[in-house]
Order: sequence, then C-alpha cells, then structure tokens
Amino acid sequence: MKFQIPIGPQHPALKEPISLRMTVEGEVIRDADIRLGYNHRGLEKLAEEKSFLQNIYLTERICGICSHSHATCFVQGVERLMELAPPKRGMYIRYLVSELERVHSHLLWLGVAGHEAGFDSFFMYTWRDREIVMDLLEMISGNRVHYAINTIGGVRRDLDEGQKAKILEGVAALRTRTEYYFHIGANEPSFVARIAGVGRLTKEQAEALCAVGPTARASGITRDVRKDDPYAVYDEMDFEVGTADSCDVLGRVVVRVKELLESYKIIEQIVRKLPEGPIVVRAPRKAKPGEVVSRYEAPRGENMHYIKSNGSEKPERLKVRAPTLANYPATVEMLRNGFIADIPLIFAAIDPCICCAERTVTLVNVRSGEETTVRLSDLRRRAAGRHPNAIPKRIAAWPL
Amino acid sequence: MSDVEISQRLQKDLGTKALEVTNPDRRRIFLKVAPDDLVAAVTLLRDKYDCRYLATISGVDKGDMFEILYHFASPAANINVRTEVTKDSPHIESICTVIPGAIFYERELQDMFGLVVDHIPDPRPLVLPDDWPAGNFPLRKDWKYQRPEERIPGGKS
Amino acid sequence: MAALRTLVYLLVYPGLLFLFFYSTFCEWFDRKVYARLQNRMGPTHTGRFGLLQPIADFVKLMAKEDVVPEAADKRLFNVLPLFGLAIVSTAGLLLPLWNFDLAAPSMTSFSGDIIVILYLLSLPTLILFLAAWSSTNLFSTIGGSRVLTMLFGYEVPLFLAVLSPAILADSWRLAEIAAFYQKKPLLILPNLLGFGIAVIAVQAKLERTPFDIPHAETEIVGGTFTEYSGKKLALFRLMMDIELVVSSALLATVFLGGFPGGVLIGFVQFIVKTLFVIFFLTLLRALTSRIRIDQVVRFAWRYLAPMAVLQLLIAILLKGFLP
Amino acid sequence: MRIAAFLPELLRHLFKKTATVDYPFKKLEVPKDFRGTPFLHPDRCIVCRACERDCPAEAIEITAVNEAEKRFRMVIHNDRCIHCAQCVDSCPTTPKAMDMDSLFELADFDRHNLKKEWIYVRAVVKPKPAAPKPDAAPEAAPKA
Repeated sequence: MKFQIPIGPQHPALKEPISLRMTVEGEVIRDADIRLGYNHRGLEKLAEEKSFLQNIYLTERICGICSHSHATCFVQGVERLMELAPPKRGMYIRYLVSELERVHSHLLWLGVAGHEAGFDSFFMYTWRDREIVMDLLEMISGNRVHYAINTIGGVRRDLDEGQKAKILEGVAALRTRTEYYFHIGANEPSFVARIAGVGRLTKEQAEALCAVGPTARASGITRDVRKDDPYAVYDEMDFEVGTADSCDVLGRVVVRVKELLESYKIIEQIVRKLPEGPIVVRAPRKAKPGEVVSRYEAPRGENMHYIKSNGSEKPERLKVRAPTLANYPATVEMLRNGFIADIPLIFAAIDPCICCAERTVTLVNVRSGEETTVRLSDLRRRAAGRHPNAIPKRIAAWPL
Repeated sequence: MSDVEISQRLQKDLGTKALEVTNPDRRRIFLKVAPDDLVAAVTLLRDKYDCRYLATISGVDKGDMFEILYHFASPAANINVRTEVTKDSPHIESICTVIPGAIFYERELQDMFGLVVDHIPDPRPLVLPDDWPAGNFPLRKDWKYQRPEERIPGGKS
Repeated sequence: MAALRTLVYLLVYPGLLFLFFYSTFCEWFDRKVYARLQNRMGPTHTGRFGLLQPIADFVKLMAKEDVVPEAADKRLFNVLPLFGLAIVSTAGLLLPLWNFDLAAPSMTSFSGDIIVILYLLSLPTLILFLAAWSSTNLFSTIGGSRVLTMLFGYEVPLFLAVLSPAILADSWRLAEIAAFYQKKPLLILPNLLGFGIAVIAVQAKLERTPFDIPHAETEIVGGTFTEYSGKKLALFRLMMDIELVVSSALLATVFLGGFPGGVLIGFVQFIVKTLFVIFFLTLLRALTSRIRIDQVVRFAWRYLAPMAVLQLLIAILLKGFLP
Repeated sequence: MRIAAFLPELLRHLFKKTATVDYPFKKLEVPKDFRGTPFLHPDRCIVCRACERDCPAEAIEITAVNEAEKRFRMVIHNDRCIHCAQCVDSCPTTPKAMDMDSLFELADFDRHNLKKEWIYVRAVVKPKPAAPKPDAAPEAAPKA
C-alpha cells in the first residue's frame, strides 16, 4: 500500500518550515518531493533598497547559525568592489570568528544528529560544551548569535591579551571533548546502527547534483573553498580538508569531527600569529559600478554572493546562494529507498538551514490525495467558526 | 592552469561563440555567450574544464534585457557564464540535461524573474506560494513592494 | 467491614489513589535521574525538588482542550484511555502489596496470578495499537503498526525471562515465588541474566528509548498519540506511568525477592526495590539512541530470545539438582 | 564498538553540579562589552542623524519638536531594534551620544512600552580641534 506522508512544514524533526512529501510503502520511502517557500522573506529584493552598510546586518540575518558566514561573504565582495585592503589584524580577527562559528555550528549539528536519532544524552552533552565556544563568541563580539563584528574595511572590535588567553584555553578544552564525542559516536552500538550505511550518496551522484560542504566531502569529493580558492588569511594557515568515502551519515559525522579538529588548529594559529596594527580602514559609502563573485566556506558548504553595483550607495543586485539549497537535490536522492525512521537523520545530515514566504497553507486530503490551498485569512475564519464563543482577542492588524 | 591560460583556452575552444572573456579578479573569469550557445558552452566547461559543480544561477534585470549568470567552480578558477535574453521573449534552454543539479536554480529563476526555461524537467513553482498572482515576478526592477503602514495593536498614539 | 476493606483496597491502597501518587513520584524520579545523568536540573520548582511536577503536568493536561478528529472512530477513540488505565490498575492490584506478609499476602493473591499480571501487562500494547488505528492519522497508523511489530519482538523474551524464576521456585503465585527467594537468597544469582533480559523487554514494553519507536517524535510526530490531547492524553500518560510502576514492581517481586517484613519495612523495601529497577530503566534510556524497527525485531530474536531460552534451561537444570 | 560506551561519563555526572542555571532566579553575568539595548545621552547629541541614516532596522526616528528652540525628539523603537550597535559606531561625537547598556530581558506585553523617547535641546559642538566633523563617515571611528 502506497501512501503519502507530509513531513513539514510543521514537524518535530524540522526546526524550520519546509515541506517534504514522502511517498512511502510500509516503512520504505519510494519517492520524495521538496517544496520551499514557507520562509521566503524577499531578502534579495530588500537588499536592493538598503545601503551597503545596512546590508551587512541584513545578510547577517539570512541565517541564525552561520550568521557570520553570510555577512563575511558579503563584506568580502563589497571590499573588492570598493577596492579596499583591510588591515591584517582586522582580517585575522574576522576569520577567527569564522572558525569559532564553524566550531559552534558543527557542535550544534552533532547534538542535533543525536537528538534526531533519539540519543538525547549525546545531545545534552554536546550542547553543554558548545556553550564554551558560545561564551567565547559573546566575549569577542558582544552577542551570542549575531556577532555583527564585520564592517566594510575590517572588523568592529579588537582582541586583548586576556581574551586571547581565554580563546586558547577554551579551544584546548573543546579539543579533548570533541575527541571524546567522536569516540562515543563511533562506539555506541545503537547510534552507529542508526547512522552507518544510511542515506547513501555516491561520489558520481554528489558530483552530478552539485552537492557542497560536508555532504560532498563525505562522498569523497575534496571540495573546500578555503583550499580551492584561498581567500583572505587561509593561504597562510596550515590545515587539511577532512573527507570520508563511506558516503553515508556516519561519513558526514566523521567529516564534521575532522573539520572541528582542523578548526581548532586554525584558531590556535590565528591567535598565535595575530599581527599588531589597526583593525579597520575607512570605507567610502559608494562603490564603483562593477560586479563581483564572492565565495566563502560556511560550516554547511559553500556560500556564494554575487554583488552588482551601479555607482550608488545601494547594490544593484545581490544574489545569495546558501549551501543548503545546493544540497536539496542530493537529499531527495539520499531519501529514496530509505526507511521512514531515517528521514530526520538523512535530512539533518545536510545540516539544513531553511532560508526561504509564508502566505498559504496547503492541506492534503489524505483519503483522496487531492490538495487544497487555503489562504491564511480563510483559515482564521474557519477557526473563528469552530469556536464561536471564544473570547475575541484585541484586534491585531499585522502587515501581512 | 592560470587565469590567463584558461581565458585563452576558452577563447580558442569556443571561437566565435565566446562573445567576451574577461578576467577582472584573481580566479574569476566571466564568459559571455549567446543564449543559443549556452548548452554547448556548459557542456564544454563540464567536460574539458572540470566544471561539474554549478554553484548557482543568478538573474539580473537590466531594463529591457535579462542577464543570466551561471556560476561554475572548478578547482582552478571560478568561471561565470553570462548570457542575455530580451524581456519580450525571455526564453532560455534548460541545462539540466548537462548538470542535473541545476534544477532548483532554474525553478527559482522562473519564479523570481518570469523567465521561461525550456525543457525544464519540473516546472512547478519553488519558492513562491501556489496562490501567488500570475505575472508578478518579485525580482524584476519594475516590481515594487509597497510596504503597508505599520499598525501596532494596543493603540497608544 | 469486608465491603469497606474492598473499597479501600480498590480506591485507596493499593488501588487508584496510591498508584496515582506513586506513579507520579516514579515519573519524577525517572525525570530527575535522567536529567542528572545529563548534567541538567530536571524538575525543580513545583513542590519541593519539583516533586509535584508530574501532578502539575497531569492537571494541566486535564484542563486543556480535548480534540477528537472528525475521521476517527469516536467511541473507540474516547473509551480507550479509560480502558488502558483500568487494565494497568487491575494489574497493580495483583502485586503482593496489602500487608507485606508473604504468607498471607493480599486479597487477590491466587495461584497463577503471575500469568494474569503478564497478560494484563500485554493488553496496554493492544490498547495503544487500537488507539492509533482508531484515530486514522497517518502518523498514528504508522505508529500503530510499529507497536504491533515490536510486540512480536519483546513479548516472548519477557515471558520466558519472567517465568524461569517461577519454574525454579515451583510456583505460579507471586507471593510464593517471592517467599521462595527470601528463604534462599543465593538463588537470585542464577536469575540475573533473566533480570537483564526482563529489564530490556520491559523497556521495550514501556516504549522508552531505545525502543520509543512507536511514538518517535522526530520521525512520526507523536506516533500513537498524535491525535490525542487534553484529558485523554493525560490518562494515557498516567497509564504509562502506572505500567512503569507495575512492571518494575513485578520484576522486583520475581527477581529481587519481594517485599516482606510487615507494613513498615515491607513498604520501604517496595519503594527501594522498584526505584532500583526504575534506575536501570532510566540508565538504559540515557545510554542509548533510538533504533529502527527492523533492528528491534532482529535484536530481540537474535539475542534476547536465545538468552531467555538459556535462562530457562539454567533454571530447569538447577531445579533438577536442587533437593 | 563498545556496549554502553557512554556509561562512565553519565554516572560521573550523577552527583555533580549541573551545567544549567536555575534561570529566572539565578542569572549568568554578561560579558563586559555585551550589546544590549541602545539609549541616548541627550546632553551630547548634536542631531547629525547619522544613526538614523545607518540604522538597518529603521529603529531610530529623530523629529524636530521646535526648530527655533532647537528642540528635538528621538524615539528608539526597541521593538524593531536588532541590537547591532551600528548607531554607536556611527555616532560622531566624543564621548558618544549613543550608547548600549547590557539589558537583555526586554520582553513586554505591549509593543508601545518598548519605545523609548527623549526630548532634548541639541548639544553644541565644542570648538575642540580634535572633535570630528558631524558628517564624518561612520566607519571612521569604530570602537574609539
């Protein structure tokens, strides 16, 4: 018996709204379909109405986990357009925050993977230790999530000696913890049984479907913008690209742990080599007409911003490609012929960060399989009809 | 392979099909082709230049033209294929036969710019809602979103 | 007087009221230990050390809106939580809990009560399956089919594991089994393997991690309970809590020698021994991740069932050597 | 593979101090330079409107109450504020007129309570040689 189950837009395994339609046969998934748009905020249009400086904060809010990635990618591009050369110390601090963010993102992911597999103790412990890096980030930038440390031409905050010592101390503590979690993740039989051999994506498929980031690297593709196209400080750093060729969720765990260990290495190098000097240069408000493609290796894969300027203080066009979008075609492929129980793990394994408009609700009539689309206003009316005696709330008119 | 070598090889391989090859920045190569030569150029890039990875497709509204950029990345350089179609007949050929991973970007182009991607395997809307009024394409320059006045419930002032 | 005694027996002790309070305490204990194992605080503020938190949760759920899906089989859907609660409470009455004297245990003690209690403890699984099926939700349906699939995995090992001490004690009566092991405490040792198997099987019966597959929230939302809300969900949760108490008390009786020693010491023994079993259940929950349904069945038949048979063999052989 | 690989770690923490904090009753300290809520020192503001122009969230609004008396009204819409502290960076005065405090518990039942308002007389720029011009680019002085 084949039937369709809707995973999302509201589902406990998804922390953000996206709709996955699974055609299942018993416990086995036969086909999967992805529908986006539940979270589309029209950001690219909005960016055309804001100045370059304001857009830093806008791009930072594309994502909550890799906020620094998008802002850095944008700032890199704008600096190219304005022909600025940011000072060394500023660059070092900027990419120090980048690597700390990668650490925080990957630790978060490890916890989420544990939670999706029902391994809540693993989730609690990884997230406890993630607080170390969150505190470091808060100390450096003044905020836990949106660091807002980038500005055009450098960074906004400097590091002092005490902070440097604290970073080194925190990284040393995190390294031992990460090694321990790897030991648990690779040895706990019930966890390994859930992730090994699940969500297979061969190297050929990954290449054809343009997968990025840890998803691609776990399929044996050595693709890392930090190595392929070394931007800013990365050609001065000694690190390796972590890959695995098991092509499954276990491989993605291994890749992320390897990346964590490499990130610790980079952080230590940055802090030890931190040059003296200014942290920022003065930037003009306007950029010359031109275009630039800015690439950046975010924790989830490659970020790409295409910025076109027209000589004014606002960009003509800002195209943002977040890594998760690139991984969706691969996800559909991974889900096929898997078990229902593997949906959350496979989907979480690409570390989805769903940044995409919420105006309608789609109701699927299970019996007939037909879909009806209901506007939000209709839904509200239906709800009011169901509860005629409900106490009316104060009239709220939100700009919809 | 350095940027200059790649540019020269592109000029030679594509001949007259390459309308313009520029190299504005380190590892950034912009190649312009006519819309009819797009699939041929993409196939060549994939087979000979190790550009199996399509990063994204961006569209730009340039008044009476649409500019479409295909951002490819190889380990050596970032090659961006640029092509232009007129607003009157915004037709572009799908490259999904060459690069299957392009499907989401092409669907996004259709949604946001109202381009028609011919022979696209899956033409459903991707990001816009199902009841989005037809003929509205948000990223066109003539499409303006009028922000309604903000009204805060509670009413003081 | 006899009628009053029966009424007290049914409603106050060890009937509904005692089971309600003790099962909420056990839930608190489970949550607190689980939290401390994970370096968290657990319930803290409702009552001293958060002791009243499960009761507060229960009251909160009772006050919530109760939604019955239109497509559901309404009569079945409404009545199942009560049935489930009644069944596990009845099972609770069969435990040797009246005056903690194993010679004259309780009003309902009879030869063969271990079979009845095992039977009553497998009924909630059926209730859960019917609840899932009657709500007609897709996720519930999947959850329901998982409930039954899992039942075939753990039920046989549980029965074999629990029955082998009974065979060794040569009795089908809970109080007599307990009294036998009180007299010969060393004989508890050969049954330790059975105890391990029974703890794992009870974990599966109670649908707790790693066997929380039928209501795995990240996969199939709430599974069996997806459409349940308000009072019915509260009753279901209470049912699961009471089932936790009853099954851990059953294991304590059969494997750990029961609760003799009169009212005071017996009661303390009851508390300590059930909490001891629950601690193992909690530890197992904290230690593992959820496994897949096919892995459960494979694990049960490849490892649990043969080991349970081995346990049975040990019991039978030992019995041959004993005087 | 090891059965119960996590066991020692779990048991070790059974009687240890918890990592979590009993939040509304006990609070953690925020670091020194924490970006909380923006506020105005009305005696220092020269009404250059740099903060209003650069605010990415349009959360700052400056209007003239009385042009002749040079009285101005500034509203900070904390319900829109994204706490990026760009207003502090953009502020050209020394010491800065815009400042951040370290409050983070801003939730309220009414959005109107989140708006903060100051009515003040424009400060006069002291004729100090080092004083930056009011229209200086905001990036020039990040973190004095």
